[in-house]
Amino acid sequence: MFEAVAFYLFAFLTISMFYVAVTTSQALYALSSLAAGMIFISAFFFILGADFLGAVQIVVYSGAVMALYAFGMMFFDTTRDVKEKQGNKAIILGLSVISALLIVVIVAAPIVGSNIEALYPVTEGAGNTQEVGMILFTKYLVPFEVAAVMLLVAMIAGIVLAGKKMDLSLTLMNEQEILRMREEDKNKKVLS
Amino acid sequence: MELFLYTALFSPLVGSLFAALFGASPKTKIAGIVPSILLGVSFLSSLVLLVLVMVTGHTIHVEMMTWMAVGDLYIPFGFVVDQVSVTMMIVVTLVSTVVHVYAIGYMDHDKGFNRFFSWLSAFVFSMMVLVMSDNFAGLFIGWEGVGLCSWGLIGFWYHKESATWAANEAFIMNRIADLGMLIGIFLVYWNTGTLQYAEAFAAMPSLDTAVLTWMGIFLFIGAMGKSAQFPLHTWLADAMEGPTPVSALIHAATMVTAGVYLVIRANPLYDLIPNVGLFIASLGAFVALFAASMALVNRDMKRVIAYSTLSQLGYMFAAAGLGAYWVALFHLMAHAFFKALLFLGAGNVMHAMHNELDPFKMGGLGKVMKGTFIMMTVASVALAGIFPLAGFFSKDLILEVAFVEHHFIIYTVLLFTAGLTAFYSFRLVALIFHGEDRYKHFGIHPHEAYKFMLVAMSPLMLLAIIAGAFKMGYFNMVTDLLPATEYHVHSATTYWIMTIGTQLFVIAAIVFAYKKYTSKDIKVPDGTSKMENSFGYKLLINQYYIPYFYENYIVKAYRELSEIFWTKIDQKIVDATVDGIANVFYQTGEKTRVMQSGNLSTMLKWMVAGTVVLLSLAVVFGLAARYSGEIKTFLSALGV
Amino acid sequence: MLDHILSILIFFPAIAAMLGFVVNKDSMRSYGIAVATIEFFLALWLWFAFDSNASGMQFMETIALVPTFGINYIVGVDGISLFIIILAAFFTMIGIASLGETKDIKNMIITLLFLQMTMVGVFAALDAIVFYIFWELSLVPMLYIIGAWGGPLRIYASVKFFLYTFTGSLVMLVGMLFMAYFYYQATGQWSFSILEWYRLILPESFQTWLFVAFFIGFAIKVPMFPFHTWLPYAHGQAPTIGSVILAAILLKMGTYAFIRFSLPLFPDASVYFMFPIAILAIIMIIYTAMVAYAQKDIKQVVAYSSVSHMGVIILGTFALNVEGISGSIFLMIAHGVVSGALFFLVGVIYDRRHTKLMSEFGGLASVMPRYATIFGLMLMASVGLPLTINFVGEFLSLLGFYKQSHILTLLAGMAIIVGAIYMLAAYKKMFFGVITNEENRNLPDVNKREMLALIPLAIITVWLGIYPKPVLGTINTSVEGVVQLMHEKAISQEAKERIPSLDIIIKRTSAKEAH
Amino acid sequence: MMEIGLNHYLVLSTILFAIGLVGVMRRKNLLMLFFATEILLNSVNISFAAISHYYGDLTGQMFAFFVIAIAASEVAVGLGLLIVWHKKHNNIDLDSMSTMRG
Repeated sequence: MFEAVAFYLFAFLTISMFYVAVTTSQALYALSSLAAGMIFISAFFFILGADFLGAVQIVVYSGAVMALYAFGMMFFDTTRDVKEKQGNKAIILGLSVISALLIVVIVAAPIVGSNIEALYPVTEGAGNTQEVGMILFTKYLVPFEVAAVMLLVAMIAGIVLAGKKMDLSLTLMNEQEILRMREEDKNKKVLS
Repeated sequence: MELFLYTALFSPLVGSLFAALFGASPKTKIAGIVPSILLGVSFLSSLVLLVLVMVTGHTIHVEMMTWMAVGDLYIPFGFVVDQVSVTMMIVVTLVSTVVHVYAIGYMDHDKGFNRFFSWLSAFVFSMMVLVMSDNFAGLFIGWEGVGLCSWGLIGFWYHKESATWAANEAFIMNRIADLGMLIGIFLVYWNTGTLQYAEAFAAMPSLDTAVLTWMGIFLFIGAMGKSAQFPLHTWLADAMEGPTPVSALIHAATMVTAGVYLVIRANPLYDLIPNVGLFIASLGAFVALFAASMALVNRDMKRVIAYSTLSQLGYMFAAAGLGAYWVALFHLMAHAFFKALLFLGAGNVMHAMHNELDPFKMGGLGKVMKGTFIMMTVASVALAGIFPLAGFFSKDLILEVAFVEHHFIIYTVLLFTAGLTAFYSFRLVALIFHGEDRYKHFGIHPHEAYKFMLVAMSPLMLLAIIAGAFKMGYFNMVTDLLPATEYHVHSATTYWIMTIGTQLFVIAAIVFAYKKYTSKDIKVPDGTSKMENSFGYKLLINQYYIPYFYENYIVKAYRELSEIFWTKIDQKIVDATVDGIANVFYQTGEKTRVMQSGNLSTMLKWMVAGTVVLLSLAVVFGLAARYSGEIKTFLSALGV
Repeated sequence: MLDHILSILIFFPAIAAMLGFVVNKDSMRSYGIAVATIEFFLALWLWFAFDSNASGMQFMETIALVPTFGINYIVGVDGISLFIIILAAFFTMIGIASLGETKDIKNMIITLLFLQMTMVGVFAALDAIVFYIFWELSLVPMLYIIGAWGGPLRIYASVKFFLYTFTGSLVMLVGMLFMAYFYYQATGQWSFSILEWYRLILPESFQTWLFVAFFIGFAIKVPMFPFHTWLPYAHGQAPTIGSVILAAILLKMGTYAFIRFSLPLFPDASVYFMFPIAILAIIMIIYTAMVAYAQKDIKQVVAYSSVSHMGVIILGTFALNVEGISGSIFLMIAHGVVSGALFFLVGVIYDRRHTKLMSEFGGLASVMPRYATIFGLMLMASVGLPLTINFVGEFLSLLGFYKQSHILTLLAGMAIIVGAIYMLAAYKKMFFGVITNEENRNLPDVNKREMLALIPLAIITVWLGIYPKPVLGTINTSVEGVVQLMHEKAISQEAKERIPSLDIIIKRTSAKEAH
Repeated sequence: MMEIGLNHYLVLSTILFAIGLVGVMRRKNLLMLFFATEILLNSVNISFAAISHYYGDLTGQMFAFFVIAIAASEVAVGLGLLIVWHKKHNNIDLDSMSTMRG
């Protein structure tokens, strides 16, 4: 009973948050609603007994990713609207709904369900975190390490990409300076 | 003896190659003399072989080398000298020697002198291969070889449109017949397993009559082309575009008789299928009359003689078709002599008249060209079949054959044709040599030909006169090989009535021709006289409208159909389909490149669309896999 | 060295071509001639060392490439492929030797040498994948030759040539892969070796489908009606040398492949499809001959005549008996020589007048007598006059097919009529009559360099017409092997009857010899 | 209705996924595009966790972890690129990115 109530509640909240995120024209609203949606999603993880995953979700998404976005947004002129010229909305909606339906058909089809067997059954008497740790550091050790390296690479890449001309601030420069800088960039033919 | 065989066979080839060496250089007498001498050698060798065959009765058979040997098929270059082929060899080499010598004079002023002798000797070689070969394939080599040389020689004056046209016509028409011949050869091979005459003929009696009939028909189709039988006859008259010696040698004496030779050679086959034989005889009789009728009115000297040749070939086929092979061969021989003589005489006249061919524009030439006059008269008498010249013995015999075999219609037709023959021959003689000197109106000063040309012709004249004397000796010789049927009319009275009656009929025709065409008021026809406007005359002068029909309904149709095939079908349908398929892809690409607008948002939309497609496919296949049993039942219920 | 002669024959020109990049431009021609001549003599040596009494493959070499999937480099030669290889070497040699003033002669010679590698490779390959690789590679140099040295429409022509044949061969590739898969199913091992495929007896339904797959690839290459339209464009636009090689060798790949793959692998399907293919062949013969007659351009006449003659080759191949198949192989060589020579001859006049329209000519016989003579000889060979090389092949092909069908042979025999019609008409238009065009009055006759190409071809034309035995005998031995194999493999009763057993032939021949 | 099963979670996940797709297709602002991508990833994570739970198998959770890791790196690199782009062109409009036009 509690589970059902919680599920429907959080489902409603998540959907509405995400709906706001994709429809609003204000980047800040979108960011905030997205962050909220992320946290609501972690609620599902807790309901499903994946406590560690839920924690990670909150930490990584709401903490790291959203913070990153927030910092990123500082570089942009978020107050300025991006002109969002829309094409045919029916197509967009239609495609989304059809694909959603198809996915439901495929995933919820009984043939899929009956074929799945537990490869790493839940160990009795151990907490979720413990189980995750056991599997992550045995069977998935190599992917885990690779993921770590990937994160490192991504971090360095992010720094390198974003860090160029960190000493300059577009918001503090006037138009001429910006234009001149762009010209120089073009002449140098630097990638990106 | 093989030495003589090879000498007879290959010396014309050597002569041809020798003359060909001078092909590109200006005229040299030597290019004419050497081939002539070599042909003389060939003739002498043939003569030796003839004597040998006649005296000993032996035949010579050599196998020079293998030509084709594949699977079951084995074709050698084999040559045989037997009674039939040696007769042909004598005829061929003799006439061609004479013609060669004659041509040295005739072609004197021609730029292509050397080329001419090369072609002419090559022709003789091909003809020798044709008659000497011991198998059908070898025959076919010669058959096509003479066709080629005939093409080269008809179109010898290649700058003349009419000559090259006639050459191509002759070649193509012969090719049509050759296809029949080829099919005949295939039939022989697949049914008897060999192409050697001896073995193939030995195997034939055990074959089914239907097969034999087809064989006979197809081989005869081949013969029809080469011997210009109806309906493939038009090329022969047009072939007169070639130099006159060529007409004498190829289109009178030798090549056109190849068809007759084939039927004679294949006598064991035709003996087994008398129905086809009767057809051949009937066609022969028809062609004899048909060609003679066209000769009656024609105003081209050479064409008249050509039609006469055609008519005589009809006689030969009539005889051969009725099973009188030796008679046919005898007439072939006799005809070769006097017809060649006639042509060469016509050549002299042409030379004298500066290539004028209309006999109405001549007249009275007998006074200026005594030698030619005598020779042509002799030849015409022989052609008409007056006793005791060669034509009498051979042609009368054919009439007798038809009579004895109780084919009275054929007999009547041939008899009537004999009268026509006499008429048109002497119409020609009368118009050319007698009457007023009409040529003077055209400012021509005729002169007699070179002496040596007349001397060269003389053997032919001699033979045209005396060939009949060889009849018994010839009969004894060839009947070793050919069926020795003697044709005697049962009662002596009937025989005499027939012979004398025929003679009188023929003489009457001659007299009539003389009467009509030596009179003083003969004018060059100008298309106004009543006769010229009559339907019969028009029909005959236009050759029964057959060339017209061919030109308009076959040649033209072929040309137009080709054009349609190319422009309409090949370009508009076949190629357009290919290009159309290519265009579909091209257009698809052209249309879909809009997708690649470079706009990320559009691309994302397409990506989702693609996902949808893939997902639907997954659903469809998943469902199909799950419900495959039910689908199969459903489909089978529908009857798929 | 003799053990590896085939590999040498294949790769020597390619290596020489690569070295050719560093050769000086001025000495390139002599370099090319030298390489091609060496190659030709190697090919002659191959013939000399070839045992003409053995029907199987000789000089076989095997190098494993992908053993897991049974892909090996296997080459070998038998009587069927031997002469085409020699012909390829020969034509490359005289082709390079007679090259006129061409731009980028260095690239041209290098391309030709690469082309030679692919040509020899196709005819020597005994592994389907290797065969396929060479088959496709041969398109590239040809594409380049047409595209770089061709006429005004060269891009269209070369792309059409490439895409058309490429599409066909992809279908063929699918067939090959399935064949290998079937082999795997049957034996548990992968193999692309043609000789091993020969041992396999396929069910009739498989044969039918595979036959069709292979047929599409081969038919486009041949080219059979209605897949022939790329050829006139390719010929029309290609430079002389390109046309010569295309007509003489590349087209033969299709017909050769029929004999190498279709017949022995699918004997029942071959019998099943015999009549439909024969009808296509007859359409090819008569229809394209008529189209040739309608052409205004002499090169197009020769191009369409090629298609027409290929029809006879196809017909002979599908006679399915020793006479027909031997005849068709011989006709491949004959057609190579004759049509190659005809394209050379067209090139001669094109070099002088830069036009190929027949209406521009007329009366050439008196200006260029030697040219007219050689053209006349080749024309007569093309219409299949006895004692020329074409006749032997045509005669045997038709003779062979006559066993299968009388009526169809009669129709196919129209080849000798329609062939004569367009050829004589073309000859008449070009050589006979009076000179109407003043430009033609002072044309130089064939020069020495052109003679270098034409005289050998003329000699071969006559020599093999009179004495085909050295070639025909060798072909015959190998073909007997193929026919026997087909007879043994045939499943259906009809196929057994249509394809004669060799035993009967041997019996009859020995009886004849005894006689 | 009251008993929450796997299908409930899957449907939820699909709805979120659809919302994400709408965002992906609809937004022209690159930043918003990134947000939509995050939604897509999260919706999948829900499925993983749910499947993991209902089948008693931890593999689903493992995948969810890796998805989160990938999302994190994607954000890092993506934002970096975005900043560079913005510096260069002074906008983050999707329609302005058309250098790939064919």
